[in-house]
Amino acid sequence: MIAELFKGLAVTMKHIVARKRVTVEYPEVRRKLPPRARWRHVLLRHEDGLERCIGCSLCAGACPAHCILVIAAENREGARYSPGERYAQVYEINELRCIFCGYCQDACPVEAIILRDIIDFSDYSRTAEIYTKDMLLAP
Amino acid sequence: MRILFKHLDVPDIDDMDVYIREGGYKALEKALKEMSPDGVIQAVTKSGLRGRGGAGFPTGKKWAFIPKDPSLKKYLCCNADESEPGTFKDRELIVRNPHQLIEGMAICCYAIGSERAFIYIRGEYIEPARKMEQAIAKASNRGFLGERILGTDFNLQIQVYRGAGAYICGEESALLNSLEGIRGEPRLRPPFPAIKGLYESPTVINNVETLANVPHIVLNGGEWFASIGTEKSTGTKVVSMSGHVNNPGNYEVDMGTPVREIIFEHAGGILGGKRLKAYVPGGSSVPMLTEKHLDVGLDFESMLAAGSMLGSAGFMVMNEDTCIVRATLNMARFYAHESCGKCTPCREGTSWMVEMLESIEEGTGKMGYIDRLVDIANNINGRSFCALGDASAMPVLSSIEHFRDEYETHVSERGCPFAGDRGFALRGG
Amino acid sequence: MADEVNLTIDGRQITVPKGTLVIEAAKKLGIEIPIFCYHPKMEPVGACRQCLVEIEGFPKPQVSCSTRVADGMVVRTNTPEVKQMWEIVLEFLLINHPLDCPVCDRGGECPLQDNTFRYGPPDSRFEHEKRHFEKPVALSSLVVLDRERCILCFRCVRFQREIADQPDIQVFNRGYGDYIGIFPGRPFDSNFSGNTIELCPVGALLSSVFRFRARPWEMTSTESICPNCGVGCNIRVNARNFRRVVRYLSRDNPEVDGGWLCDRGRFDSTFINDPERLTKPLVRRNGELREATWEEALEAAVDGMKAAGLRAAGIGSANRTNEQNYLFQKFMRLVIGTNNIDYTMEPMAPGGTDALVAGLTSGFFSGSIRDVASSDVIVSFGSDISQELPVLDLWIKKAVRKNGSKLIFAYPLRAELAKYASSFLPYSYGKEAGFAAGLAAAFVGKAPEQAGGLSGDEIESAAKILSEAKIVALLVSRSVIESAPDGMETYRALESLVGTLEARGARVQVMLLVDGANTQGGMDVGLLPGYYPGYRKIDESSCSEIAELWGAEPPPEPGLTGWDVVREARNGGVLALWVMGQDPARDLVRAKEIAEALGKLDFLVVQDYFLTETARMANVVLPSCTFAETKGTFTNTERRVQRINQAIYPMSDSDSDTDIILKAAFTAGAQFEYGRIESIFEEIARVVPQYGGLTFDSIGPFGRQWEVRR
Amino acid sequence: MKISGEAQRRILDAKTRYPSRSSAILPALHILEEDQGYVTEEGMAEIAGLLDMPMSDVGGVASFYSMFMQRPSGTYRLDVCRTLSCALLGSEHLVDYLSEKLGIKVGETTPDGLFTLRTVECLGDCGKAPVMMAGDTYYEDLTPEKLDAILDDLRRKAEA
Repeated sequence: MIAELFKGLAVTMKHIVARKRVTVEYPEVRRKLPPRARWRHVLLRHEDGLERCIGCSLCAGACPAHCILVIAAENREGARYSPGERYAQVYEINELRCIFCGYCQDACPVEAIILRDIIDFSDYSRTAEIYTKDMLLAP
Repeated sequence: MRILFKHLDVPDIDDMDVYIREGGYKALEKALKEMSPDGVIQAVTKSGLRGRGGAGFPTGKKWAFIPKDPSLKKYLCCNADESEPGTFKDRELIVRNPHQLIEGMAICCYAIGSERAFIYIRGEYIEPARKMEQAIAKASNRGFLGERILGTDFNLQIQVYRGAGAYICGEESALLNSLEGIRGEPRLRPPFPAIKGLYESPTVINNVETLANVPHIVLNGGEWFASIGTEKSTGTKVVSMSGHVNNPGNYEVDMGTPVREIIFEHAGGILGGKRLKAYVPGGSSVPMLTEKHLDVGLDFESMLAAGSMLGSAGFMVMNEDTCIVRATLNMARFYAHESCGKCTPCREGTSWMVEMLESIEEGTGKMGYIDRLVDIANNINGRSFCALGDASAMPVLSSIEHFRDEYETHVSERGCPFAGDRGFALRGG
Repeated sequence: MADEVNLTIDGRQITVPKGTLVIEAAKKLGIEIPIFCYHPKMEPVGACRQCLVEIEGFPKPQVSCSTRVADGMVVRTNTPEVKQMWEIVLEFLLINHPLDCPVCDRGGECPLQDNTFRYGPPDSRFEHEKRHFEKPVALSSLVVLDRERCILCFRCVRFQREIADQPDIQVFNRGYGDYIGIFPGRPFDSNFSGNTIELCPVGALLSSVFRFRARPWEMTSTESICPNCGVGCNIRVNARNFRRVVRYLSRDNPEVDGGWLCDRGRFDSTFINDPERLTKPLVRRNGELREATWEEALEAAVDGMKAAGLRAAGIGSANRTNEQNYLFQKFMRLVIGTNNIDYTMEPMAPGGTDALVAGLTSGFFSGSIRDVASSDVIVSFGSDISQELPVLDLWIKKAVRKNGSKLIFAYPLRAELAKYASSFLPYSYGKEAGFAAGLAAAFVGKAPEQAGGLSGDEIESAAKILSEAKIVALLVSRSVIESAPDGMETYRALESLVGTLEARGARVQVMLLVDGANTQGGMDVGLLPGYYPGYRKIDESSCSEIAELWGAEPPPEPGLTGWDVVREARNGGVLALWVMGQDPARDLVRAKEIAEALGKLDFLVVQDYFLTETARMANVVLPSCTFAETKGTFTNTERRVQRINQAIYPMSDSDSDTDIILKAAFTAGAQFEYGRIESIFEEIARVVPQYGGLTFDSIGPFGRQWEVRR
Repeated sequence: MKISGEAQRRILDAKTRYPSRSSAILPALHILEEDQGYVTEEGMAEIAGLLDMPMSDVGGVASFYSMFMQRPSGTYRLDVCRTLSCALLGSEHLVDYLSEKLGIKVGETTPDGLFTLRTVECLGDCGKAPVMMAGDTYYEDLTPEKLDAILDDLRRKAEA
C-alpha cells in the first residue's frame, strides 16, 4: 500500500524534475509553429514593389465566412498600384470572422494573398480586427 | 484546239476593227437577230460550258436560274478579280482581246435580260482596266453597246469597277458586297445571287474566261463546243504555267490533256532540267500533286479523281530543290493575309497554321505540330463561312499527305534540310 | 398546314412555322446550341460558326443560326462530330482571347466562359504569341473597348446599324487584324450605345460607369422601372451589398422596350449613391439651413404649412411613384386643406388640362406602344421622340425601316426622326391648333392655303399619306394639348381627324405621349388642382364621393395650378409651398420667374435627394429616397402600371417619400394608416376607377395597362 | 489637307455612275489616294460627306483593302510580289536586295521620300515572275540588275 503511494509519487516527481516543460512563456518565448501554419493574411508585392493584388474579388467569392471586402479601381497614369488595369482600392478582412480555411489563397489567380504564421493579432475592439489594405500589405 | 486564243497571232486583235475583220461581233449579231434569249441559254447549256473561275458550275444552268420576270432588274457581273496565286489567264484575255469578252458579256446579258453589267477587275490591274474601258467606249460608239444595240431593242451598259486589293472579292458574294460599297466580306446564302444578288436583284456572276467562250459557242453551236474536250468537261482550258518551268505563260489546251504534256511540252519542262517535285494544278486553293500524277488529264473529273481539283488551272510547278514546308508556309501566309476575318475558323485558323509552319521551317517546331496542322486544317475545311477557308486547308493537307517525311525531317533536324535557297533561287541564279 | 413544317432534331419531332431558324426550333425543344453572333432580335450573320450542326443531306455542317427549317429536315446536335466542332470553334476563339477573366467585368456572366466550361476544350494547343492591341480604348465617354477580348461576333456593329441606325462603329482592317472601332476623332455618339455593352458576349465593350465596380456574383438584381422618361423601360437594378447601385441592365418587356435601353436611362445610376445626397433633415434657423432631427423638421414643416391656412400649395412629381403622389395629394387635401396641387409648375393653356382629361376619360387616348409596330402610318405630333422618349424612337425606326410603315412627323424643329418621315411638318410653335385643324380640314378635301405655318401643299401631302392608311398610330405629345395655346381646339381638331379617318374604315390608335416616368400616374392619382383622384372634376358630387372613400371631406373648390401658384406667390396669394421631388427653381425655361416667386414665399418645404436650387431656398428640407430604395408603381405613357422594387437600403437618414408624408400626417395629428406600400396601392385601386381591380400582384413583372373604355 | 476641286468633281461624278451611291466608295478612295498619296482621315471624312455615307463605313471599307495606304508613303511604292510563283523564282532575294540598296526595311520609306518598300500578295502576273508593281506599272522577269535600272529610271522621273 505504502509502496504504491511512493511509486505514484515517484512518477510525479520524475515528471516535475526530469521532463521538459510544455508551457512556454509567451510572448517572451515563442513556440515554433508548423511550417504550414495558416494565420493572419498578408498581401504580397511584386519584386518591383507593385502590389500583386489585382482586385478581382475571387478571394471574397471563395470565402465561406464572407469576411473579405474588395472594391476595385483602375490604375491611372501616375497612380499605379498593380500591374495591369485593375487594383484593389479597398481590401478589408474581418479577422474575427475568418475561419482560416485558406480558400482565399487557393482562389487567388495571382498569388497575392497568403496566410502567414502571424498569430498575435488579438486586440481590444471588434473594429480593430477589420484589417485594411495597408495593414495587410507586405512592406 | 484554240478557241479563246484563236486570234492571238493576229496582230492588233485588241483593236476593234481588226476584231471585226476577224469575224468579231458576228456572234452577238446572230444571238440578237436569230436567237431568242432562251435559245442562247439552251445553246450554252448544250455546250456543257462550266464556270472557269474554279468551281465549275454549269454556266447554262446558272443563267437559267435567273427569274424571267421582265419587271425585275437583272445584273451581270464579270469576275475579273483574278487573285488566285498562279493564275494570270484573265489578264491576258482582257489585255489581248478585250472585245471577245465584251461580246460574250453582251450575249449573256441578252440571254438573262440584263441591261447593266459590271466588270469587277482587281485593283492592281490598272492597265487592263484602262484597256477594257477603252474597248467598251469603242464598242459603244460602234453600237455594240448602249441603246438599241444593232438596231434591236436590246440595251446594255457595261462598266468597269476596280477592286482595291482583296483576294476574297473573287468570291462571288464578297464581290457583290465590294461592288455595292460595303466591306468585301462574303454573304450568307441563301438567298443566292440568282435571286438576290447585286442591289438585291437577280445577278449572274461569271468568270472572264467563261464569258469569253460564249461568242464561240453561239457562233458554232453548243454541239460543236461539246465535242471538244471530255464528255463532262467540254471545250478548252487556258492554263497558266508558272514556277519552275522553262516556258511560263498561258496555254490553251483541250480539256482532258494530260498534265505531262502541258508541263513538258507546252511549258518546256522543268527549269534547269531538274526533276519535278510537286505541282499545284489549279491555283493555290487546290491540293498539290506530285510526279506520280503526271498522267492525269486536265479536266474537272480526272483532277478530282487524282485528289485535286481543276480550279482555275493556274499551275505552280516546283522542282526537286524546293522545300515543301517553305512553299506551304508561303501559301498559308497568303490565306492568313487574305482571310476577310468574318468567320472564326478561317480568321484564327489560318494564322495559327502560319505560326506552326514558321516554327517548323525555322527548326523550333515539334513533332506534334504536324498532326496538329492536319487537325486545324481539317477543322477549317468545311466549317468556315466561305470557300476561302476550305482553300487555305488544301496546301497544308496535301503537302503533309505527300511529303510528311520532309516535315518530320524539319522537326528532327531542327531546321530546313535543304541547302542554300531551298528552291527559292533567282531564275538562273 | 402549308405554313408549318415538320422536322426532327436529335430524334425528336417538332412542328414550327415556315421560315423558322433551326436554332429557334431547337430552342423550342429545349435543345441548347452554343452561340455568339446569333441574336434573336437581329438578322443572322453566321459569322462565329459556333452553332454548327449536322443536317442530313448537306455535305458540310451547317450553322443553325442562319439555316431555315425545311420539311422533313433531320438535324443532329448530339453527335461526337458536332461536339468536336463546338469544341474546336471555342479553341479557335480562345487562341487570341486574353485569359484575364479575373480582371474582366464580364468574368462570371460571360457567354464565352460559359460556353467554354460547357463545350470547350480542356486545354489550348496554341503555343504562340497572342494577338495584341492597344487597350483599353475609350470609344466614347461611356463605352470602353478592349480589342484583345473581342471575338468579332459583330453584334455591336449590327445593333448600331439594324436597330439604332446610328452606325458610329464598324469593323476596321481585315482578317487576323480585324477590330471594332470608330472613325478617328468621331466618338461612338449614339443614344443607344449602352446596349452594345450588354450585347457583347465577352468583356470587350465595357461601361465606363460600371467598370471595375463589382463582380457579377457580388451583385443582387432587382426588377424595376427606369425613372427617366415616360416609356418606362423595364430594368434590373444591380446593387452591391444592398447598399450601392452599380448599374442598370435591360429587362426585356416586349410590349414596352423590346429589351433595349437608351443611354440616358442606362447610365443614370450614379446619382443614387452620390456622396452629395442629403442624409439629414435640414431646418432653417437664423437664416441658415441646419441639420435637425426628423421630429423637429416635420413639426416645423407642418406648422409652417398650417400657418398659411388656405394659402398653401403643393407640387408633386413626375418621377415619384403613384403611391407617393397619391399620399401627397391626400395629405395636401385633407391635412393642409388645399386643392392647390399640381405635378408641374409650367404654365398651362386655359382648358388644356380639361382637354387632356377629356381625352383620357373618353377613351380617345387609348393607344399603346405596340400599335406603332402594327400600323402602316405613324403620326407623331409635337414631340422630339428621339430625345424625350428614346426607346419609342427605336419602335418607330423599326416600323419605318423593317415594316415599311410611313411616318408623318410634325414637330417645329428638324429633329432626328425627320429623316425617317415620309412627310415632315415643321409647324410653328404656338400654332398647334391651326396645324391640327388644317390637317383635319385637308383630309375632308378642304385644304387651307396654309395652316400652322405650313403651306397647303405640305399639309395636303400628309393628308394624302393618311388617306391611304388602314391602321394609324397617332402619337400626341401632352404639351400640344396641355401647355400649347388653344389646347382644347387642338384636341377637337384631332378628334375630328380621327373621326373622319375611322369613318373611312381606318383603324386609329391614339396615344398620349408624356415625358416624365410617372407624369401619367401623377395625373391619374390626383395631382391636378381641378380634379380629385381618378379625374373626378371637382364639384359637389365628386367631393362627397371622395369624402365617402376617404372618410374625411376634401376641400370642395378647385385649386390653383402650379403656374398659378407662381403668380399668386408674387402677390401674396400663396404663402407656403410643399415641393416633393422637383426642382422648379432650375426649370429650363422659367427658372428666374419661379425662383423669384419662391423667394417671396413665407414658407417652403422641399422633399428631395439633393440640396437642389429649390431646396436651398427652403425652410425645411426633408431627405428622401430614390426609386431604388423604395417600392411602388409607375404608370407610363401608354398607361401601363409597372412595379418598382426596393434594391438597396435607404441612404443614411433619408426616408421614402411615402414614409415622410405618413410621418408628417402623424405629426399633424391626422389618421393615415397603411401597413405596407401595397395597402396604399389597394386604396388607389379603390379610389381611382382606372386602377380598379389592379393589385400589386396582378400587375406582374411586366405591368398592366389601365383599361380605357371608348 | 482638303481634297482638290478636281478630285471632288470626279468623286461626285462617280457618285452618279452606279445604281447606289455607296458603290462609288472604291472609285472615290482611289481618287483620294491619287490626290493625296494615301487615304487621309480628312479625305475619308470628306468622302463620307460627298457620298452621304457614315464615316465609319468609309473607314471600314478603306482599311479592308490592302491597296489603300493608311499612312503617308513614298512617291513610288515598290510592291514586290511574295506569293509562291514569284517566291520560287527568287522574289525574296529581290526584297532583300532592295532593302539593302535602299537602306530600309519592308514597310519603310526612304528618307528622301521617294520609295516605300512593301511585299504584296500575288499580283496575277506569275508567268513573268518575279514581278513588282510600282505606280501603275508592272515590272516583270526581275533581276537585281533590272531593279537597278528601274530605280534609276524612277529617280530620274521623279526629278523631272
